[in-house]
Amino acid sequence: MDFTFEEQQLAFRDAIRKFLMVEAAPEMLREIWETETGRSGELRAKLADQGLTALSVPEAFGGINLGDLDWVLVQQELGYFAIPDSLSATAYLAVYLLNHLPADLALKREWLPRIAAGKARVAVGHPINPLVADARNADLLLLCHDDEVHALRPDQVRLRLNPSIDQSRRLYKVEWSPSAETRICNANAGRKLWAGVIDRAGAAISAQLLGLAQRMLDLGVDHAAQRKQFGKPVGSFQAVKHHMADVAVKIEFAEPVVHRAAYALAHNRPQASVYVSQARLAAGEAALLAARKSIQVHGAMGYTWEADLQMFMKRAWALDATWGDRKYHKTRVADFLFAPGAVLGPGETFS
Amino acid sequence: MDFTFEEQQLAFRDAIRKFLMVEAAPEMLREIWETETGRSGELRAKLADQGLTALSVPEAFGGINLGDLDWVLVQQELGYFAIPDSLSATAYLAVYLLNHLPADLALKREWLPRIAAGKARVAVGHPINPLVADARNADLLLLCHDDEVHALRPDQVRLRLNPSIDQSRRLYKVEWSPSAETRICNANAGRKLWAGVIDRAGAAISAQLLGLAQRMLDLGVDHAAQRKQFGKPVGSFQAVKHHMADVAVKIEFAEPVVHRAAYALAHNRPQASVYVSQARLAAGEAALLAARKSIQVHGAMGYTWEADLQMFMKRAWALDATWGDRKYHKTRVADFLFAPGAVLGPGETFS
Amino acid sequence: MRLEYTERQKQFRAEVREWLAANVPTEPLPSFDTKEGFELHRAWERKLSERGFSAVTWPKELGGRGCDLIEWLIFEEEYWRAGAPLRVNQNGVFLLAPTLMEYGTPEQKQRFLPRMATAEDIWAQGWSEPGAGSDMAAIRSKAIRQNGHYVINGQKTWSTRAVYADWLFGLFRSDPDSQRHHGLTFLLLPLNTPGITIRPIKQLNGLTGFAEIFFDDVKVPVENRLGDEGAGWNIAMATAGFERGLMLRSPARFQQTARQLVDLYLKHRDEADADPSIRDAVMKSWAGAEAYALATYRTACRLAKGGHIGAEASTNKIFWSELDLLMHETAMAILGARAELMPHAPDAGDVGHWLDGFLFAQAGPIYAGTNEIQRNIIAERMLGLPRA
Amino acid sequence: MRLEYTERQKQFRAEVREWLAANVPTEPLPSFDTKEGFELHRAWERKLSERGFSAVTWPKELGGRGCDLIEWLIFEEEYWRAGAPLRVNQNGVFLLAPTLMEYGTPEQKQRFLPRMATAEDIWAQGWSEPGAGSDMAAIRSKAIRQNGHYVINGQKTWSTRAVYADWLFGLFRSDPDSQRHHGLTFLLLPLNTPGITIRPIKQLNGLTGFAEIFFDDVKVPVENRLGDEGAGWNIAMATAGFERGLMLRSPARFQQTARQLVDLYLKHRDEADADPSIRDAVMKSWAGAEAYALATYRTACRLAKGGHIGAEASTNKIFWSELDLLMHETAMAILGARAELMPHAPDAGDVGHWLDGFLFAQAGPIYAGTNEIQRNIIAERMLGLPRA
Repeated sequence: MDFTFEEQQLAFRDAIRKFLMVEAAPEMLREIWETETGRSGELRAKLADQGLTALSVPEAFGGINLGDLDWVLVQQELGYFAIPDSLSATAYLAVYLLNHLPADLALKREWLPRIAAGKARVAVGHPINPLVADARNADLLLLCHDDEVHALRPDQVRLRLNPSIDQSRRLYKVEWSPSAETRICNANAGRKLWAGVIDRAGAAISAQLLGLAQRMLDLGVDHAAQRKQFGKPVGSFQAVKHHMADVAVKIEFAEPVVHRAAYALAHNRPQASVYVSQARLAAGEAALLAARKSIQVHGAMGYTWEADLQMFMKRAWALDATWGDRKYHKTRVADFLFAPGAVLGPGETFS
Repeated sequence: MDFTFEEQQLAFRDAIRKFLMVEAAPEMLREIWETETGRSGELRAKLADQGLTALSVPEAFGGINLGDLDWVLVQQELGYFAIPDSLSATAYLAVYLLNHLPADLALKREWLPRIAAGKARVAVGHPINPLVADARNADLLLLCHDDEVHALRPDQVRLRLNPSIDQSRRLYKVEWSPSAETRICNANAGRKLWAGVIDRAGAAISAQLLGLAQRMLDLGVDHAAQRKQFGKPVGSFQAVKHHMADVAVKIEFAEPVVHRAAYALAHNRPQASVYVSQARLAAGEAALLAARKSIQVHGAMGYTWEADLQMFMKRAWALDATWGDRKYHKTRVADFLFAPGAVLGPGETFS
Repeated sequence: MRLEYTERQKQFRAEVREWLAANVPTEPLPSFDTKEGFELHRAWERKLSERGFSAVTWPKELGGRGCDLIEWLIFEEEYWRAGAPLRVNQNGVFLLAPTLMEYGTPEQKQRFLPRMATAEDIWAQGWSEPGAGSDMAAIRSKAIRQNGHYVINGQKTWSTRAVYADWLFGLFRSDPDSQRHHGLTFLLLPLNTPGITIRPIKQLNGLTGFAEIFFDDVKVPVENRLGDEGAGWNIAMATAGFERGLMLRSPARFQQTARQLVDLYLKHRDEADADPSIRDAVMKSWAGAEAYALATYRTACRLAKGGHIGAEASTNKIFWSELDLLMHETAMAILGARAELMPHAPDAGDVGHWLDGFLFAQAGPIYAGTNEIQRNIIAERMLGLPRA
Repeated sequence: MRLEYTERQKQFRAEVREWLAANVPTEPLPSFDTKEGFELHRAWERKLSERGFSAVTWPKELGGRGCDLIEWLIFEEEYWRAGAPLRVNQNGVFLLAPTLMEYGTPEQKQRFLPRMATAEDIWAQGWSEPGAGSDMAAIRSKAIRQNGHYVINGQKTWSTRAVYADWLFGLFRSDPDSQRHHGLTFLLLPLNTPGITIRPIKQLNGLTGFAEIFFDDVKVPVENRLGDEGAGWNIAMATAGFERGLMLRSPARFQQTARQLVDLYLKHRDEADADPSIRDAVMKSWAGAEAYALATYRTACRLAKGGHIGAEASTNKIFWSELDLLMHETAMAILGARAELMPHAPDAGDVGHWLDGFLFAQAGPIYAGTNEIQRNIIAERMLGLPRA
């Protein structure tokens, strides 16, 4: 029984954090978000240099073949620095799909090396989301149709942009026609694949929500420590302290839940999906509370565009409802919890 | 449109308050509760002198023939001073039943004057409560059987005491056999009568819960103002202030809801039952919050038998689930709120 | 107690309902935080004023309808029920006007109020400063009297609607040596006075709902002073009282939202019940809006009988701001993945207004005195707990 | 990361499960806040000690089993799962013992720990005083050294289990001129020492779970001092750290309650769903208990790798106490009118234990440092916000 990460996992996480601290400062993200695509090839290249795009790609295709547990720590950082969806969709979800395709080596050979090298963006679309993120500047779209997996080129889809309150998100309504030519996996195998994608998206988003919650907490604490009212820092008022403490508690008890979910995915535990939904709910609660408490502590500043807080609040609000909203994840938890003979209670935490 | 009480209603309320302040001090109640019946004939006689037992009794039977709206202010005081169930069951619920009996003048003539004079206790039993309060020292029991109303003498029932966490409550399992001889009202008329009883019990309990909430708030504020920690009154700490303020807000917005419910009963408004259930939920929320916050502000003292707080907390916990628990009252609200074509929104507050 | 409307009140309701049915724009106006929307809202206020509806509680001779508070509540109920436009001049009509009526000279009332009723003048408020938010007494902007004028230097911020408004009312320090609440003076000035620079502040939704205002030797004639020199604090507190009190948020607004939330829930019921907290929150929302309406009617009736607004100002502020959050968070939960779509997103359908309301609700517990300040006020003034 | 038990751990679990199955009393023992129940619980502790189960984390030679924290968690899981009796000596085993092991002399360990393991000595704690609750540094009870003894005068309160316990550990002011944290000394003394008067304090449920202790020239030999004279505060803080930290509330306790709550909900499902907040609260309860278990395993593993308990002590305290309230409030809501019945009420059926738990849960956010104090600690020590 060891519920800690390996030294090199933590070291990699720390390296990514240092890197993003410099390369993904809020003012830079704001610039990128003003652009039409909302994406920066330059940043993507740098992320590739860090190895992020190659994380799940098998060595045979130029990757470093790491798994869900390595990703979860990275995802927390992606959340903390509000890195847009495209990286995770391409390097984690799309690669998972491609890796697990029954056959179709050609497709793997064509795309996995380019993804690993940071030279390709892949959009992943499933009906659980009404829209597809980053469909516009994707080089490849992997879409779901009746549980089948279809691979489409940009010229095979029609896109309609739908602006989100989270400026970092680029959502598109995708119109396309499934055909034998676009299908790369049938419904039978596809069903399992898409379930795996939804769970991994769930783990990724839980971890990002955790990171976002931590960022909003840090911003709230910084503001409270500096901003003075009635002659002293607002952070010295007990009500403000307790707002921030409540957020810290929520994060403290959401993180291990997220980590268990990632472990369960990495080891194909039977209850992995339930753990993922539990993680989504715990991390979502932490992020929503962090948003509410941090804006409250910011006062009127928190309601402005200038204060960085808004970037992270809006992203938390948006992500909490993607790849399954709270209704979806509560249903999955309830189906497990209230099933006859559910295995619960002391001693069953890791069964 | 006038949402205020008449001067004499307020004056009567104030008189009752002054009276109970002296006659129902916590130490006196504690003494009474130690007795086997948990009731004091002496106190009942004094309450009768104040006219409380005659409130709803028609003048013809020696009463002062007042209604639900007069009762609601009194009930708040009964709650504030934790006056046991028997008074309200006898003088409000039983009198309502007797007043509205289709005929059976004999029964009215026999009991209403004695009730008005404070010389009789009546227990009222309905399946909505698994047990009957104060069945032991009742001179008459009015019980429900398949919506019929039955009147029983003490020697016609077998009783089993069930101790409640609220020492002021005397609950009994009542075993009895309905017969043509005990029936005083058939099911058809009875159905309407019992509905009226449940609604009036609801109004009475909402008002009592409000009074209890106010009492617990006052006790919390007193304690916080006196008790010193870290060299100053705990009441000067912002966290403690905000606990108490939250309770004050809940009470402030529960009270008018309770008053509307009483008005709707007094004027047979079509939505009276829904308003009563809304009042039960609002007042219950206020009382439960007051209990939690007040014990928190009391610290370890609040967890003791000596501190008066416990008397009011326990009563609030118990009353909140009698004559319909939250499940029951939420159902009644939902049935109204989610019915097709429900009349809601601006302008419909008094329709 | 009599919870029924009089015939006169019923007739008034009928008149308002009929007029609104005939006049409310069929298409929602663009936000008044845009130049175009602002002027369209100004035109709407003028339209309202033709019937005295832009300021129903004012005396007729000043452009109102002479309504009492119950009639005001009736008007608000019909107004929100009809889905009429937001009130671009509410800072003037609901915040400044009551103060003007109490402290203004006859000349000032004649000069300012009729033009306010017709929205020829739209007013912004100048309370907060960078160092004076919750702590309003920390105001530093100076207004030094020099032969018949006050010369203003300093900065105001969070001035709602100031980007497009015509006039400003605010507090300035007329005695440079004074501390805290003393030496403050209440001034009224046109926002086009030379020396004024307005910097719009972009808010969460990207629009410029408020602004910073910089004063550089801005000259304001003495006759634009409201009340006595140095008496500004008490006058402003009266306004702040009104702001937090009865008129800032009429219950009808929340009853309308609650009703729409019930409809939204029923429309997505099967799906929504997968998260049982939603159904419970919808019930709490309706009950909360009703409770707020009832409490407001009660306060209105007490005032009619000569009572005063006390801590209700603070309890109201906390209650409606938390209710508004609950209702919009619940709507977001029902909408799920669609909740993030901007109102103009092609696939947003008709639910975009929930996002607008959700964002606006975030400001509720913060502005007009944070809820933390309100809780302190309740604890200290209403419950008598000792100050720290 | 490896979230699987080793063979050794699995064998230990099997051993514990088997032993408990064979030895846990079939009938629940009477409350240890009664004289009879207290002695029956003492006997149970002795029974446990035969297998080293009364203090599994202690070294074997002191009467324990030499378990690491993971094995302790496994033991607790099996213990709660089996519905075994509450631990009458937990103040000694979980609060005092770790401190004794860290600060005690070899003689003191030999003298006190084995008798603690076998429950020959059951320990009460003497921290709080009438004027020193949350503010423990305000201790005024004096222990003045006089030739080989400390002479204690003063009063302690909220001393859990003191009514029937054998020994007391506590903090006393050995330097009469000292202030606050200075000049305090940690002493161990038999509760039957002449000069001690114990006044039981009746708690919510009517039982005397704690007591006031009055000291009148009570003589305690110097060898009963733990650590140096005047060093009491730091030693006590270490204990307080443990108390609020890992061992005061093992996750298994809450996982067991959550599991029982799920069963209770399923048993009354149709009725319970009339209040949709119940289903949501049941789900939150399970998720909360799981989260608490996971966080505890994580902390245990970090400690095993040489980490230290930091602010977890405070975050744990807040989390489990609020979770315990949620679970029991939810059970009360499900039970409705039956919830008020005392466990011995003839028609209470088998649900009386929920009321007991509900009452006990009320103390959670208060004792061992109120949750307000814990939030201050988190904000100041973990988040670095400025002190008031």
